[in-house]
Amino acid sequence: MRHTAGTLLVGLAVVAAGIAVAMLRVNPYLYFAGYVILQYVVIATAWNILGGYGGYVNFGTPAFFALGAYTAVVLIQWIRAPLPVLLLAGGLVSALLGLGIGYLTLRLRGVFFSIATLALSIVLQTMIMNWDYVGGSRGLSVLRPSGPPFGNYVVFLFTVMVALAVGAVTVARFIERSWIGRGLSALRDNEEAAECMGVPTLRLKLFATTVSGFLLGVAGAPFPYYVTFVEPNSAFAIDYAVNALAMPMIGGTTSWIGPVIGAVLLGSAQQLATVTISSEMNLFIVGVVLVAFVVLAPEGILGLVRRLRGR
Amino acid sequence: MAGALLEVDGLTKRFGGFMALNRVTIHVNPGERFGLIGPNGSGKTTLINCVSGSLPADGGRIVFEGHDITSMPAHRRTRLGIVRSFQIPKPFRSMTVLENLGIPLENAAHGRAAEGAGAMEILGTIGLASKAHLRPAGLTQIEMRKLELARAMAARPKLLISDEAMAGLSSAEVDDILTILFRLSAQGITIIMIEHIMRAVMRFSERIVVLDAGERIAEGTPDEIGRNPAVEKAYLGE
Amino acid sequence: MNRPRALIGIVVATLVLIAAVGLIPVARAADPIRIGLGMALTGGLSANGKPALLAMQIWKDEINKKGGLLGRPVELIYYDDQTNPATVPGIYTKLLDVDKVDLVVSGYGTNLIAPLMPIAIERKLTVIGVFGLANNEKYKYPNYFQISPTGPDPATSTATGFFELAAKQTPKPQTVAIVGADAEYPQTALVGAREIIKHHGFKTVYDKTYPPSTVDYTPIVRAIKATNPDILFVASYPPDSVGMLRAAHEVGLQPKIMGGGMVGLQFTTIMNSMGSKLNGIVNYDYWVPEKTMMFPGIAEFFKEYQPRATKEGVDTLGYYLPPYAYAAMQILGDAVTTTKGLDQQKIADHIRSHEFSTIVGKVKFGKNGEWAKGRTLMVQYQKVQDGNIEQFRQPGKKPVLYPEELKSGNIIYPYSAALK
Amino acid sequence: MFSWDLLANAVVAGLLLGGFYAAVSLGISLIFGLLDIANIAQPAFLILGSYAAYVMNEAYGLDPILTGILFTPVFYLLGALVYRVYYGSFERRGEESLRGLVFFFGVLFIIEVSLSLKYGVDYRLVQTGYTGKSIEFGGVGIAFRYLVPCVVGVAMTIALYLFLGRTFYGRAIMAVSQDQGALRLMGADPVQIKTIAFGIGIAAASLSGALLISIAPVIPSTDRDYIGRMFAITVLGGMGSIGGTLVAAVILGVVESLMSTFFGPSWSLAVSFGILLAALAVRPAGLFGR
Repeated sequence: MRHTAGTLLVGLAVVAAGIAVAMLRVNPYLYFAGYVILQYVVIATAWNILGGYGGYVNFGTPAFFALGAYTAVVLIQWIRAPLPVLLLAGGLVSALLGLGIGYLTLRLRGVFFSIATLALSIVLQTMIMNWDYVGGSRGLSVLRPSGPPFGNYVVFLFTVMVALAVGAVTVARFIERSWIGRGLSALRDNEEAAECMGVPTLRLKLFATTVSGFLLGVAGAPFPYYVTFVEPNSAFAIDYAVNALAMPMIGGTTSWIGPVIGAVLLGSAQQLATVTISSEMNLFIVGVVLVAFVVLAPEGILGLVRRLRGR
Repeated sequence: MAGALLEVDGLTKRFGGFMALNRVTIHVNPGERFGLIGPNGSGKTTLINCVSGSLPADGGRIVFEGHDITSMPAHRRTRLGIVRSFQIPKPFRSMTVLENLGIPLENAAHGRAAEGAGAMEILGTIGLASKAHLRPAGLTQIEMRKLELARAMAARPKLLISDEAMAGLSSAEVDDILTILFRLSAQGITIIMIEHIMRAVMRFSERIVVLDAGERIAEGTPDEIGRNPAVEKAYLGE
Repeated sequence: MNRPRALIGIVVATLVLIAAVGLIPVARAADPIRIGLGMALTGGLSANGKPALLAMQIWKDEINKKGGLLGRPVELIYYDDQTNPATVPGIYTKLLDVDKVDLVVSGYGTNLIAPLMPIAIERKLTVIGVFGLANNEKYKYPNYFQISPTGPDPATSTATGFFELAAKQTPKPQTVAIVGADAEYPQTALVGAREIIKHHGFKTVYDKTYPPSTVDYTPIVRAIKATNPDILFVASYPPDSVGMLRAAHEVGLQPKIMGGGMVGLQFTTIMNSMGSKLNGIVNYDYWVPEKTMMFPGIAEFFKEYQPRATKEGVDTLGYYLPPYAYAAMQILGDAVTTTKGLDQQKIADHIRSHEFSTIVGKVKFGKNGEWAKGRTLMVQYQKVQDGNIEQFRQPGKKPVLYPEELKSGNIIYPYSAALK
Repeated sequence: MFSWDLLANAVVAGLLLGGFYAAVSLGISLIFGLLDIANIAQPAFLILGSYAAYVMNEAYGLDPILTGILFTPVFYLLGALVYRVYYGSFERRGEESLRGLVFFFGVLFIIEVSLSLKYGVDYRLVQTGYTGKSIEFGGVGIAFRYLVPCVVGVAMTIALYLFLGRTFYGRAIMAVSQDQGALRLMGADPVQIKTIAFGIGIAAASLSGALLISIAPVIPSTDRDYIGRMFAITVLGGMGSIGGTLVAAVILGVVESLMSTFFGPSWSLAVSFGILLAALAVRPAGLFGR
């Protein structure tokens, strides 16, 4: 109980700090960079619930993210729905897709599951590309609503993302410390043994894919207002798939803090590289860092820290 | 047969065109020490996979304590009290020995015991208490087998299915495991032992069923089985 | 429980670091005029983005040699947008708020200009767009200008000239097939084409799109051939331009006129390796070395551009995008010099109301910030030989057929005649 | 718009494309299908092969296929090296799956970016003597640009099939994927066998990359278009079944071609992957799975 209360307090503190930062009106660039990094915190955390805890590697992250974004686009086009509705709807539609891939796990394990999610992403992207209402392959400009509740719109979006990140991390932390998280670890280690030890594996997998899908969709929902222009290639960018996987790996997949560290480190490194050195070098560095990490620090930064402490 | 703990009735299982189990019927009574033997590929493991729920049956019926469990998912059978160990140990590698026991305690034992005490108690009786905080990678072969049994016990079984828990162990180690199984039996747990080590099965079982090529070919006390010519033929060929 | 605390330490330290680096503006010379932009230096559009950037750098170097603007040196600050629209808001915010640039120009391409529009509007910036198609149609922002000569109605700009040429031929072609990639530019061009086709009263016999990652174009071309069109209008990006063209040769598809909006056939590497297969194609273009296109200053520009491009490994001839990227900077520079300041509104008013002499000719902006009068060329590849890059530097290989006032050669019609 | 003539042409074009897809997928069929190594960097090696063919063609006018063959030893060594690193870092520690995947993602980026740093981002293509030429049999046209890769692809398939079935090392590779015990009985070292298999898989990318650039223009990031296709074909064909790979490749090729001809090319890729999804849901082991 003390833990939960503590988490809640920390969470509220972070949100408050986020709002304070928003109020301070520090350099606007930081909001943009911060938004992207926080978005990756949500994505990495969401991915890790299924991939890190449950051991099911989802290559289809872009599909979930884009589904959230495009659900928002549809609602904006249709009724100019307010942001909370977009978040909820984006999350729910993605959660539904998550539930769908959850049933795939009935038959598909390991790399087969990963490939199925990849295929899913391609099929979904083709559908979006051929749907004119959301701009098809030409993309669509989205006008931001005038008059955000406070600050300018980007500051507002940043604050929303702070709250989403805190929410996602809280959910992940809750799952990790409950019987659900322990059950997921058991099925990651050995699904058959877990089932035979009384773990309701199917229900846990469905839960994990749905929650993971929901969070990925929520991360995508504000995207149209952030970029103001949505087109399939950037909404379904392979970057999301790679980062969703790489960030938890770099941070450490066994704990909620791992994806957060990974997202903050890799996300800021990428932001920095974009505005300092060439992007080619940026990608190159991501490649080298990835290889170096998995070879030299297989348990991520968390593992490194643990090793340094001699545990 | 009224009063049986487990009734397997006309169980059939096919893999493609291959008939792995052909209308097999066995009954296991409460508290019994039951042996299941047969040559390689005779269908023993398939049978217990069907009983524990790892594989769906193609025909026949499985009844446990009067409930038809034929199409029940494995984890619910475990919760009812059918618990198995694996021939090749399948520990949860990312967890310590103690945490390994936590999974069944939390998921199958209906929270009947507080996690720490219950798990430590089991580890104590089985002789793994000193390894409680190690990961499975740090265990020896015999310790792995013991962990497998300990984890099964943590699920508070009414029926324990021990799948070749002694294969590859030394004679002293076999005795060690046998002692543990006898003690469990004394606590009132029904045990099905699948084993290749004849000495162990013969000593342990009150009743034995022999499978060959997916069919039940014999049933009886260890003595009767030992003298059965059909069994000898199945094992030695012609 | 102090493991998380240590880690939170790391996280905070990193955040502070990026805040620090993010807030330190890039090093600068003594009080220069800073012009900021994002440009596609990696990703799908980088093959054009890099030459465009080079052209802008050449302008900067030349203007600095002449003493800069308003007596101050000019500095270009650019970041790679990775051909990813999602990076654009961040890049321009950094340019404006951290690097404190005085002026901005857009990156290359419609998709990368689109996310810049709301920022420009919110901050009342003057923006010159580089090859954006109809970016301002939704916003109608008065301080946006666009440098490619697509004219007041960008969607139909490619199709207009192509179908006008087709309609003038005898015997007049009747049926038309249109095909294009599932991507931004081709889709817009197809929308325009459908409109123009209706206007001319042609009969459409085939109208389909294909995904950009298609490997084999033969089935598409064969399906088109089965409909036996007189006119084939293709709106494609570089890899599919090559794929369609090769498949057309293999299948023996010979409509009476073919081409239209094939991006990529203007690029040096592709022209060089496709060689004689280009013959007969009637395609849009923006600049070719024909006598009618020799505006003042353009020869000097290429004299500077081509050696540098060869050295940097970007488009060697540079006829497609670079002169226009350079012209965009010329216009911006002109406006700054004439208005004697960096006031965004004054600069925009000046650009809106004046005509400019640039290396791509006289430029006057009109509706939605597009060229007041469109000047999308239709050229035909004629007598092109294989494996000779030098031939493209001479006039005659790509004579201008349209518009009338810039015409420098005659169409070879039908297509099959040009293959001989 | 339907006609038998179109149908015949579409099927033939699909068969030819399928042969090329088989060439592209063979390497991954070996590495992923038989060795269970999810080498997601395989398409990057493919593009590396394309660039090798391009460079040799520009500099010496070499035919891309000749270059592809000439470079197989280089690629083989490269593959062996990558496998050794992979083995030392992951497989030996028994933690290959997830981390291995990330490792190969890293390799993919490194290759891709190295190429674009060295050769830029322009589309590169190669003209061969047979590009643009075609022959006709009773109304069915066959373009050499696809015929040659198809023939090479089928030849590669047959060669690999024979190698795996008829030679000592081939049988050892088959054994390594099924039964490590049997392998030890053969007196072979599993790591050495896997190194050889991995090397061959990468060497195949040299040749298939050369085929790729003789068909279509290539930029360093073209590899991303092939990740899905390669793995789809391998899985659809049944893991490690060389014949299955060819059949799956042909199915994908014919489906794409028929879709393009009759229904609208826009959906061809989605339909291919839809088939994969359906196949996985119904028969997870693929068409010819073990």
